[in-house]
Amino acid sequence: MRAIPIRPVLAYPGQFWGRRSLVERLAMILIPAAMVAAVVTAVVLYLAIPPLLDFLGANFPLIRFFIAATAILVLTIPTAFVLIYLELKVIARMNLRVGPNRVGPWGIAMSLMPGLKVLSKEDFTPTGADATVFTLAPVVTFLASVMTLLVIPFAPGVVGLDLNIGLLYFFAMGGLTVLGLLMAGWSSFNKYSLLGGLRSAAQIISYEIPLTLSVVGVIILASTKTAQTLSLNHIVLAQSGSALDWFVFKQPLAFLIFFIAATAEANRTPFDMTEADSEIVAGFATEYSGMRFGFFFFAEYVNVFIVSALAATIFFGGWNAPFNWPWPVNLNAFQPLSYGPAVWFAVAAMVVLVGTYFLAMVVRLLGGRSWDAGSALVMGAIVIFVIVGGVVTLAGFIALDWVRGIVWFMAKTYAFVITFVWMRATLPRVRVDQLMGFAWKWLLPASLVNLFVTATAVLILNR
Amino acid sequence: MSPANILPTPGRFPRLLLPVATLGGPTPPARPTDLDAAVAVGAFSSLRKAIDDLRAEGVLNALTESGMRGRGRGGLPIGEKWRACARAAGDAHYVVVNAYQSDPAVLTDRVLLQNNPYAVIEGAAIAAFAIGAAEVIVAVRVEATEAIKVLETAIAAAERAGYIGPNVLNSGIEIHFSVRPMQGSYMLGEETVLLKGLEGKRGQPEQQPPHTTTRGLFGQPTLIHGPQTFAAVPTILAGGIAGFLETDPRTFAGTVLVQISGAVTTPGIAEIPFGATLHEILDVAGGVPAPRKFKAMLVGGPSGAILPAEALSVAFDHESLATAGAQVGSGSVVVLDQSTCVVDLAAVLTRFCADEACGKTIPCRIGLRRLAEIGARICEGQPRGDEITRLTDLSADVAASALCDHERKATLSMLSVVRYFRDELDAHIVRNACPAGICHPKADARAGAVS
Amino acid sequence: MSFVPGLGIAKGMALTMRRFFAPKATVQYPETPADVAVRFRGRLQLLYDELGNVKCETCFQCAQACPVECIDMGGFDTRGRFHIHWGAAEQYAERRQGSALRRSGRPVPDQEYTHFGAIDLAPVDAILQKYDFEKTEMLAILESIQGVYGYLPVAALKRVSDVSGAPYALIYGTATYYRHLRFEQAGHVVAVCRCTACLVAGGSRVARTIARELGTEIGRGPAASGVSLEQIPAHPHGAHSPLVTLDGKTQQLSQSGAAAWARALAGRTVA
Amino acid sequence: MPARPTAPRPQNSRVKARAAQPQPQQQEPSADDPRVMLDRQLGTLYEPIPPYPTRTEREGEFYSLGDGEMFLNLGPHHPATHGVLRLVLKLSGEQVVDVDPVLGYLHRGVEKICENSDYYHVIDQVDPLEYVSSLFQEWPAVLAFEKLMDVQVPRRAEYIRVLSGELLRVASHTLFMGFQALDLGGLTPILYGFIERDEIVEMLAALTGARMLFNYFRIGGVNGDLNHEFMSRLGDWMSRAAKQSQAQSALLNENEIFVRRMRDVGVLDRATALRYGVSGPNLRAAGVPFDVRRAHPYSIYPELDFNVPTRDEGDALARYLLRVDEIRESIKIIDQCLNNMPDGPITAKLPRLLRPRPGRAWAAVEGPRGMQGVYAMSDGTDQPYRFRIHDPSFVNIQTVPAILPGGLLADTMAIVASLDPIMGGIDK
Amino acid sequence: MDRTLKTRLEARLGEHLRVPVYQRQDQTEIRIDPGSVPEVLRIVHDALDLRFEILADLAGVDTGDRMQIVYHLWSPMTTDWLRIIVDGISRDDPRTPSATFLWTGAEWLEREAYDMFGIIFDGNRDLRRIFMPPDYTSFPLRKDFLLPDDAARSTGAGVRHVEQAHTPAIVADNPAAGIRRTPAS
Repeated sequence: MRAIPIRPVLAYPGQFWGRRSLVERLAMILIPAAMVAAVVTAVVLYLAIPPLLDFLGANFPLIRFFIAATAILVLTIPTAFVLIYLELKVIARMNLRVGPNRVGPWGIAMSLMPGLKVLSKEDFTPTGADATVFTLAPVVTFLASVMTLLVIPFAPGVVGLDLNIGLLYFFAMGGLTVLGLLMAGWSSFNKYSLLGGLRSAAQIISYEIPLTLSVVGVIILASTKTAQTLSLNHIVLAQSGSALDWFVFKQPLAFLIFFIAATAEANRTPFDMTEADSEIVAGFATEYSGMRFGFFFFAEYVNVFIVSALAATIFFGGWNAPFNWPWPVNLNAFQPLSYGPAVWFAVAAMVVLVGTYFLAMVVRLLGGRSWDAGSALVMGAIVIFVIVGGVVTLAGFIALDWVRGIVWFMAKTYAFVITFVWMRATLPRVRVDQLMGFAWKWLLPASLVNLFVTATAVLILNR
Repeated sequence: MSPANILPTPGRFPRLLLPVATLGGPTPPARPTDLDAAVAVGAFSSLRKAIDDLRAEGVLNALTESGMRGRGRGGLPIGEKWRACARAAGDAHYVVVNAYQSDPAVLTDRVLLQNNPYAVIEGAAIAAFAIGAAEVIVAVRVEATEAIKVLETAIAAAERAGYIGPNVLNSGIEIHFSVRPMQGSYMLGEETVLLKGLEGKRGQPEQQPPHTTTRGLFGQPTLIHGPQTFAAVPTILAGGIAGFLETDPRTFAGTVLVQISGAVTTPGIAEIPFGATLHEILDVAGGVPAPRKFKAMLVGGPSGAILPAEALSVAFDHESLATAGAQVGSGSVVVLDQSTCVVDLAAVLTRFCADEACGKTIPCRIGLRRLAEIGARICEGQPRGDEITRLTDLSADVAASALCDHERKATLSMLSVVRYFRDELDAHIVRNACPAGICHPKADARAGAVS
Repeated sequence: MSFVPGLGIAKGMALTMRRFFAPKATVQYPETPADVAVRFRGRLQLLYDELGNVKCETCFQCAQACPVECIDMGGFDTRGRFHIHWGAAEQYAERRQGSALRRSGRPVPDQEYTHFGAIDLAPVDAILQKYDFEKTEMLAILESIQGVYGYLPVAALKRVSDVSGAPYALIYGTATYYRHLRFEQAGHVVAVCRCTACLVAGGSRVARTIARELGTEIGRGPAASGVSLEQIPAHPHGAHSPLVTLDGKTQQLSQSGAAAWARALAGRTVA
Repeated sequence: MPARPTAPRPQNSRVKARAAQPQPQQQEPSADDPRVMLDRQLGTLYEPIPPYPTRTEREGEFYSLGDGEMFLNLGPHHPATHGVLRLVLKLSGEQVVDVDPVLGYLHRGVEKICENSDYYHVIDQVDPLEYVSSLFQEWPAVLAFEKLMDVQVPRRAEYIRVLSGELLRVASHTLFMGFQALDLGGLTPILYGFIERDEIVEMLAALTGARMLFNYFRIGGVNGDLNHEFMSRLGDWMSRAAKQSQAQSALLNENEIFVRRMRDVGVLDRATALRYGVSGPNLRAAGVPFDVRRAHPYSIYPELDFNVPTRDEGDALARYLLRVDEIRESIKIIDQCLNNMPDGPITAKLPRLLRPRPGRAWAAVEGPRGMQGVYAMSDGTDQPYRFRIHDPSFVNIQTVPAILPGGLLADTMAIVASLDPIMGGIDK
Repeated sequence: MDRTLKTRLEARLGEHLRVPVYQRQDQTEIRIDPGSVPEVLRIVHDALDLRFEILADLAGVDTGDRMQIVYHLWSPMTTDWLRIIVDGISRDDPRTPSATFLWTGAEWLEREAYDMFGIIFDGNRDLRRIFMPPDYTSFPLRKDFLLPDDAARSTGAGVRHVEQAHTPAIVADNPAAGIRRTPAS
């Protein structure tokens, strides 16, 4: 039977733009824009460098603050993606499911997809909604929660702005998020969002008080060590030394209260009344879509990160290592810069190329037929980068103390994040009135008692 | 019985004993489209009589009493069919003349249209008047070019003369004729498939109740007959009921055209009254020439049956042929002599029916194909064990679940071989030998038994 | 509820942590096939018969019955005829919207179907004008299109479907049913007569040998050698039987001579 | 083709009808598709107050708002209403003052369809009603027809019916536990519920051929006999069935938050339950030991020994825990069925065309949600004259306006979930 | 077949029964007039030797020339189902007393009977349509219900083919033919 030649049918002509997929559209916009931007910045920098340098020299702190603020703002987005992916995978594992593993290797890109989806969806203002309040609400929520990161010390030198009233600033900003939720709830002209907004107001306000009171205990303890008791950096310094110096062992009840109040603050599971899916559909965010919903979505995950960061800083000694490294390492013999950039560049290239090729062979041997040459090489490259990265961080960990600080800080914070996700997987939702009753009848008296006990203890011991 | 008295046809229905040789020649002397000559002989008088005094009711009653039967495969009395179509409610009524002779070998309708178009036109006009239809469609094969030419000139002449057209015999009735050449599928011969073709749709038969008389073309009541049936109607109205009955009491009213071919001295088209025996038909064509001996007769076209010599006494009408396991079908009779292998012929005929099936019902589409494969296996000499039982069971199933006549009658050829030529079939299956020497490559290939 | 307040929650959390490390229940469906019960009634049946060819007869009953015209057929049917379906798979919505527009008579936005091979659509419009866009004249329309182009180009069929509002299944159903309508340009045509008289005279054996030599079946598309084998619709009176014609001219063939003739014919056209 | 006047071809009546339609006024083209016209009255767009004068006393009493009260439409498109149930809540703040359930969003007119289909066809018409446990919908239909035709069902068929029925009851209750937790916000129990239910449903697919709408019971028996695949899966499941349901309940039964949310919520006391005609677990949780398998024994239940668990509190937690106990009872029944499964035919001899004697028959069966009943009337022809289906969820949902007022909006979810309604059965 | 139940019923409800108690397999059937419904239900529910507490089902039936309401009741005192058929409700003005005074659960069952058959229950506080939209005009389960006529009245104005208003020939000339009038016993 002769095979009749089937003419290759081209894509549907006409409507050039309509036919392109999302990724192609983004590429066609972003790549030329990036090239133009690169050229422009190169020209500007070349022209403006000399006057720029002396301007910088003049008022360095302002510039430093400006850089820190943008860095934090920019860093929250990837942390949000990491948190989303973490939550997807952990809850799936606990549900005896495998979780996303199709989009990108091991489903890594799965957390990017909601971000892209939220970017490309139309953010629609419902009829009857109060437009200005409706658009401003997500901005208030997101910014309020992001700005609190400014004062959190990630590592010995690495902190946005070392305010001496850091803790007070932190709670002031934390309180603003509730304003955003209320604005969203009220302006969406939808009964469900109204209920969601009012619930969030009641919940966060009634948990604000035990939260702050539990932290006052820590402040009293910090006063024994440093003068600037509200500055987070000094609180962390107050906890230096071994793990036993951490405030959590001195303030177990305060930590418990803080943890429960923090879950309510971040609207996490036992207390996620504001976005109770089964009751009020999506709470205050019912009418939101597109990037506005994206802000709420990220704000929620950034909140989780912030609360766990604060818990790690105050109660678990921030960037302090649980135990000191027993063998002192002196590195003055090793002067990395002395060998000059050329040598480093050659070594790096050699390592990467040989590594990729060698690992590609290993992958082909182990993986068998299913791995064709191309993907084996890619896999080899990925693995070599991971190894090199590991070695560099390990070197940094040993050599530089701010790297060590960041590693310990991130370990503690993500331990808390995982506990929040673990609670979300397991626990059902508390009813609104039980939630309020628990805060006023149990947490508040407990935090007052804890305050009294710490105060008397400090007085007696330090006399 | 000499051919003369076999064909006592009253009046104008001319005898058409035309040996094949003359068919291809110029139109016979009497120019068929000469309206005046035809009117002189009495054309359109029945139409005038029907419109003026008989009225529609009268026409229907006359037809019912005559007991006239349709010439087509069904062979049902046409009186009730017309009355049902007249009574059926619908926006518009249609009359369709089914001159699409699907059997490739048979030319009877074409010859009738070429030689006597006015009889068909008048019959169709009477039908249109009786059921109140304003449109008559004549469906003809595209290959019958002269028949189309003759028919169109006849229609134009009749319209000019006022017998049909906007004002029929200035009685205010409107009857329009149109000739529709059709081609492309063997199944178009079947009623409902032809209607689908006229509607421009895929030609697949419809469930018969509701009959085409209530739901036909475009869902409206439609009356469909072959040209022979329409041609006989004027004779009935003109000659009156008696005209037919006294000619040959043992037959049904009217005569039918039969195409005789195969191993006969003068193959051609003969017009025989219903009820004439197969023997008479054989004699009309001059019997089998001397050196070859008569073996069997294929009656009914591709989905007909192969009858042996003993069955020659069977009368040529629907009921008695059905009892003999055959059918009137397309009106073709093929005479076979000793040189043809009956089993191979039956297998090939089933193969033809399987290929031509429209594929709507599964037993027809797949069942006939399996039957053809069984036939092919028997002919090639690799029969499986219980071929005959499987053959008969499968044929019974295919015929039982038939949606149209093609499926119901397609199995007749194999069944007739099993019934009448059992010994030859066993020769093939058991001894793997073909008495006629055609089937197996091993048999001594007698070159070109039939050129 | 146990007396220790947090115990119930702790037990629940312990269970989920245990399940975190337990083997998972997900079945990666496309990679590991789903183990469906033997007696499961949800299997697809209408696929292949024991000889391996597709059971579907492409009789278009389903396509014609589908209200949203989303059924689309392509490939070879049991009679070996190849159906070109509409080309690039339009999005479902577009066709749905398109056919709704078509049925309402408004023109469908995307007019030029050049990717099926550009043909001049003017004659098609003229033909449609002649039959005043009547769906019931579809057979006549298709025949006149074949008269103009020599075959039925898909672009012409789509044009007819758009302008006349006839559902695509009606057009395709009719085009594929009638034997004289073709989808490919017809090269040489060998026609064989299969009437009863020819069959008796051994016509089927001749047809079978020619089919084997040319490598095609009766009614199938053109064979590798560009020759297509057709069936003569009616046996012209007085013609010799078994009757074989090449592009209309009758050939004097006996059973034995047929094979050699066909092989020569196939050889000549291919070379 | 000569152009000639033909009879008018039949005009498309739909086109004529659409053209004749009067165009409604004050409309404007919508933004995204100018061809679609939207009418502009915004005001009445959102209010659930019916746009027509109130027709009955109850409707008038409900649709009159007090001060500080508002209406809230819960459904029909809502994540937690178990299908298309719409509850119009009258709220003052978060407190529910009154409820008016609105049904009919899933009404297919099954009873009318059954009146126009023959007796075999009725069985698969009845499956999609209670789609989570469809065997229990087929059972009363089949029992009623057997009563009409005085058919004696062989013992093996009865045992297979009980076996597959009880298996499906376990699957249905496991799913209920998952949905109850989902409505209270827990994400994991629903997954564990589906994993277990899938195991049982695969087993039933091996026996009956379908996973959800089985169409397995026949008048006078069942469709297919036990096969090896079903028995091996059943044996494997039985070995760990008890332990699995224990683990599942451990996750939630003692969880303080879960218990605080369910304790003393939606109390349905004994008197109101009887007055409303509630049946099944919801009634037994109110202390009334009415179980059709014991109260009006059918099939081979008299020979099986199992007890009917009852609780007295009648609140959502009691209903939940009662269903957990019922799973244990069903596993006991399955065990007994397996041990003394008799041999013999699985269907009675019946003519192909069923024409039962003219008469009436009522049959009821204990389904996972209550008493499933069928009242079949036959008039001697091959089509049932009247086919009345009684669904337990229809009556259970009727108690919602009685037990909901007083609770909070969050309790509505807990209470409706604890009643375990299936909208297919309610709307028929 | 609980024979004693028959005697107990005849003893209590002697004058209300229109036909003798009919018993078959596990069901006992009595027929009463619409007028005596409250009384019979009260007796059957309260009498100590009857105690039919649970209302299993309330169904509407259209037998072609008259309407019926069928109650199914269960009692701990007997193994039979009791079926009370309220017979003789006229087709054009179907009225019958409601059973909500004994079982509030009957409210929705009666709403469904009203929605499907048009039977009005005196005493039911909330007799509205339960499945059909509020502005629906016809009663679908009645035997003389014709989908095309109903659809033509509907706002959809019968766009689809099946909804086009046409009366099949058999019903056109004599409307009674449309109702399947086989005498259900």
